[in-house]
Amino acid sequence: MSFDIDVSHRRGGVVVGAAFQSGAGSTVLFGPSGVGKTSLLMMIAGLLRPDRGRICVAGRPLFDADRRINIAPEHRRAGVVFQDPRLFPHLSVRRNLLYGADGPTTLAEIATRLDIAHLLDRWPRTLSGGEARRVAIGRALLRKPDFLLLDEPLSSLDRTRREEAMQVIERVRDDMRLPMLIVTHDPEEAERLGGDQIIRL
Amino acid sequence: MSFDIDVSHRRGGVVVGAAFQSGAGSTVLFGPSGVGKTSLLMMIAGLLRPDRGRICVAGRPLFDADRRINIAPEHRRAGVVFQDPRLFPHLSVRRNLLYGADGPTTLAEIATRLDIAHLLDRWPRTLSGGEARRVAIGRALLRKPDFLLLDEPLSSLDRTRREEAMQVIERVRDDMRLPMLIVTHDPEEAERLGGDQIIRL
Amino acid sequence: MTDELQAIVRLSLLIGGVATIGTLPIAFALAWLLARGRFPGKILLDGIVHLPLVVPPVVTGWLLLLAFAPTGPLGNLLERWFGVSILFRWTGAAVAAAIMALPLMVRAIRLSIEGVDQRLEQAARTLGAGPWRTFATITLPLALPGILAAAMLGFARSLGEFGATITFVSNVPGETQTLPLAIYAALQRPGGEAMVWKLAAISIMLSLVALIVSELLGRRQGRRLHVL
Amino acid sequence: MTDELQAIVRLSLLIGGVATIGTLPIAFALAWLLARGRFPGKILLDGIVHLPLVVPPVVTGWLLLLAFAPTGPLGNLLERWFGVSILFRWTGAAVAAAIMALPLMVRAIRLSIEGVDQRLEQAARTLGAGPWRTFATITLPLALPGILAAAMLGFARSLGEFGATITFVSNVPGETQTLPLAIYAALQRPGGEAMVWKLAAISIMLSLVALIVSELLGRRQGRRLHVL
Amino acid sequence: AAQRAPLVLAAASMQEALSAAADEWAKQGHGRPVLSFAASSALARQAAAGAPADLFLSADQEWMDDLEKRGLLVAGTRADLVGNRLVVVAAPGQQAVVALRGKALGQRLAKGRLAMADPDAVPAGRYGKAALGRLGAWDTVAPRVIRAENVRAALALVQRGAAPYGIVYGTDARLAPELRVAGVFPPKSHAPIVYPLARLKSGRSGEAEQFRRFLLSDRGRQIMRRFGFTNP
Ligand SMILES: Nc1ncnc2c1ncn2[C@@H]1O[C@H](COP(=O)(O)OP(=O)(O)OP(=O)(O)O)[C@@H](O)[C@H]1O
Ligand SMILES: Nc1ncnc2c1ncn2[C@@H]1O[C@H](COP(=O)(O)OP(=O)(O)OP(=O)(O)O)[C@@H](O)[C@H]1O
Ligand code: MOO
Ligand SMILES: [Mg+2]
Ligand SMILES: [Mg+2]
Repeated sequence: MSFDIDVSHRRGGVVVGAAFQSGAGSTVLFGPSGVGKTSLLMMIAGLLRPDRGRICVAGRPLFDADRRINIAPEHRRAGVVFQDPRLFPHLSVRRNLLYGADGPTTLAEIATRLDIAHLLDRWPRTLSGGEARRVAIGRALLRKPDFLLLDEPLSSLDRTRREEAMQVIERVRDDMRLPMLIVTHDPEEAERLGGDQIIRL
Repeated sequence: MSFDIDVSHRRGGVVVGAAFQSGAGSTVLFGPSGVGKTSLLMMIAGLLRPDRGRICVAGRPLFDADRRINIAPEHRRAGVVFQDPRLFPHLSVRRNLLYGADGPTTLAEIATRLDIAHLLDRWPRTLSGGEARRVAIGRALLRKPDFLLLDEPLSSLDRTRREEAMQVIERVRDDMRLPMLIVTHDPEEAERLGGDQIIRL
Repeated sequence: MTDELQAIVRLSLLIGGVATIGTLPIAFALAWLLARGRFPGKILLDGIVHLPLVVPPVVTGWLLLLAFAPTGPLGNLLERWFGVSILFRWTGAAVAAAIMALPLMVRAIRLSIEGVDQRLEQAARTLGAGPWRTFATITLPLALPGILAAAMLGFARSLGEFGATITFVSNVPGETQTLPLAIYAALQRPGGEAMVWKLAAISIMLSLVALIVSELLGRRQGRRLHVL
Repeated sequence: MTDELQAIVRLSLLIGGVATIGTLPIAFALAWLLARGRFPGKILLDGIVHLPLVVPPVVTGWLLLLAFAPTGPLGNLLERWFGVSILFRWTGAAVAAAIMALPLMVRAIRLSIEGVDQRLEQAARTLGAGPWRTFATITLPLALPGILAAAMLGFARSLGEFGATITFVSNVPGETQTLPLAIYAALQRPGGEAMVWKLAAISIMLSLVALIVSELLGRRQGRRLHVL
Repeated sequence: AAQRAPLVLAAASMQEALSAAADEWAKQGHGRPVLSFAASSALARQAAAGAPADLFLSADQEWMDDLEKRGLLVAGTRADLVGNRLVVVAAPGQQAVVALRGKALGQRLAKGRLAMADPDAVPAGRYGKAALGRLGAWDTVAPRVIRAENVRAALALVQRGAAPYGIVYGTDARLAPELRVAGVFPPKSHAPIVYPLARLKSGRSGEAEQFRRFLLSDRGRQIMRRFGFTNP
């Protein structure tokens, strides 16, 4: 089982959360704006503490309120693409990409596939919206994560770049057989990346 | 003629810019990531000074390097939705929406149509990605602009919200006959909002 | 608290308050210039603003004395235009406190102006706000935590100012004898320790109150700006 | 410049440098606690840190004297454990300068830590960086402009420190006689003005150099962070 | 109409004595004079800048000379108010009597320090340096000297045990009963220690002259003596 999740968390007046289990490969998270998709991803990444419940990814318990398990975010080995790029403004694109990497082994390959090889020596603030998004995807992949959490990773990308990025993600999913949770509003994207595992919040 | 534009600007190593004229109604700006769509919108809004050329919207010259015309951004009467929401963090959602408005006349209507009426008393940092985007759209519309510049306004919105926002924008376009320049990567959106006026960069 | 003590405290608060409030707009203008301006001689201006920090207070006091003496350039002007002199007056003590507080206030405000995201100012401009309205409704409130910190720093520094004050406007009870000067006087008396402790306790309490107020105001402001 | 002057300048730089560098980590730790910590008594800690700013320098010097005198609690310890005394030594002057500079440095650093976007720190955590690496590679560099400003402020303040130094470690030529103390001595003599001007010019120049260096470093750092 | 009370600029070491005199004066039905105590140098500079003060009471002649040269004194009003003695005080536990002539003091100090006001700037220090020089003690003592900002700071250093011995005025020593006077400098070993008083031209009070005379009167001097000052 990839994701085995049952959590809830009170934010302001509303309670967000979800309970689902999903099989190997990727799972798509679908739901209206404000329903709590980002919150759920943050809980799985370890950045938002659930009020109750448990989180288990690929058989590894990451959080369990009852058993007092709460793995620190840096030990969860998640590859997270945030809804906003969150690039480090004081590091070059290259050093952003390598921040979580063990070595520069696959930098060139991933940079080429995401069409950001020409941007490596630039500063984040000079990137266009789509360029920043691709760097954020690259950074999460280069970390060699155990699983991926992608919050609308392909928004603000044009057709070609979207296709390229989607192929990179698919390769990671298929070659490395990584569990993957993807938030998207695009049915076509959902279909292709999630197959039949679609969770509606 | 809605937009009559011929500008260029050097950014780092590349020169971005465009030259086109478009008729009444809305025009869609289409092009790969990093080609200069956002830069062009910033030039029309008056936030980035072109190195050369001229900008004329609905017959009004906003910038002309040769005639030394350069209207200040606050007098261009543009309604801008930026690629990132850029909400004012120290103002409530309500005061964000009303920041450029003459009076609260249409606040309730637009808030309802954009499904943000329940968020009016919240602070921007508590909004989800799609909620913030809708507030940004509402803020630009409430300014009662002479023309609209929308940088991927519907990304990160789910189907329903996207449909609602699209209808609001269409109404503004049709009822008030506002010139409108929209950046989008979605062909369906392009088709519906831009009709046949599609500029490819 | 005796009447005499009360008078000293009132005077200190008056001088500190006037110095802080009077300096705030000047400090803000300078901070703005230094944060946003691009002009030749900017580093020089920065240097001049910092002088009261490096030059020993007694020297600052002495220079103020030279400037505001009846024959000095500023004293002469004040005398001719308004017929007043600030020598030996509480106004002079406020001037000394203000000058000593200025560099601290400018630094704090400058840091916070530099922290304001200029893309928000751009958004305000497109919403029809001219440079002034943008400044008043976006830049100023976003820089407010720093401005509060600056006011607090300035007030605290004013309450503690000693060297420049005693050199410039002397140690006149009821007019220029602030808490630090009274403490100094007590410290000069062998056996004056009890008085020193009492006065020091009062000035510590005053500044703690100022601190707590600015801290609470700053928190209220900060809560809105920062992601929890 | 005469040998004597050179010695004074060297001593001032030594004391200012040691005070600044020594205080920086302490100031940073305190600023961190105040910016990020949530603990009871936080405002109290804030207040204590600010004390040297409000309490007149002579009183601070006097308190230091009480503490470090051979019979004082700290002086006693130093004497027994290490067999040293910092009274009348340049190390004592550095301690006085450090204490006076501390509140300024804490404020500047605190403002810049509060300005660091914590969402970036979160991103670093998901990329495998533990709290320490996150701190060293994200928080620290992003707060660097403020830290530079703090170091510069602290250094300038140390160069100008007078009241606490002379009260605590007196005016020993070659050991504790820094520029301000030399200036003060010259100011005590009728006709000492020429010497005052010369010494003041030197201290102004020193701090302008420090200022320009920190300004240029800060700019280089700032360029990366801010949208032009 | 109520008379405007005089503003007196006075050397810090006169604090207790002059305050007592002012109280006495006020008891006689006058407005209490306003007294501003600071270092003589600071006060002299303020007077020289034309600050509106009525009387100046300096701790030494030099600053008064300076003002006189500048023509800021009302002619004929300068007079020496009081005199003082210079003594060596010893911290508790130190040998209570020490010879001031020759190397005795230097040897007694050994590794300890001698606290005194700055011998190159502050009056008390200059007197001390001159006296030690005349007595042949300066050369051995000089390396052990701690220069304080003023006499009272030097006194505090001895009181705190930071220095075993200190050179202060006789009046200061009286205010610190826990310290012993270990030696008194012979008056001939230094220039006479006198506190000159004069009226300033910038003064605005009508009572300044009267108060000046009161201070110089027998009654005034009697009060000064109570605090250990001598006749000039
Ligand atoms: N300061 C700069 N230095 C160098 N290059 C820059 C700078 N600012 C922008 N650019 C480049 O200018 C180009 C145009 O950027 P712009 O943001 O207009 O692209 P865009 O068409 O909006 O792209 P997207 O669809 O990804 O948002 C990009 O290639 C970007 O990298
Ligand atoms: N501090 C807060 N106070 C009140 N409500 C909050 C707070 N933080 C988040 N929320 C609310 O929690 C809900 C879930 O937010 P979340 O960001 O998870 O939504 P989402 O599903 O990712 O939406 P989107 O598709 O728009 O990004 C939203 O309704 C949001 O307004
Ligand atoms: O002016 Mo004083 O009283 O010698 O220190
Ligand atoms: Mg979201
Ligand atoms: Mg763009």
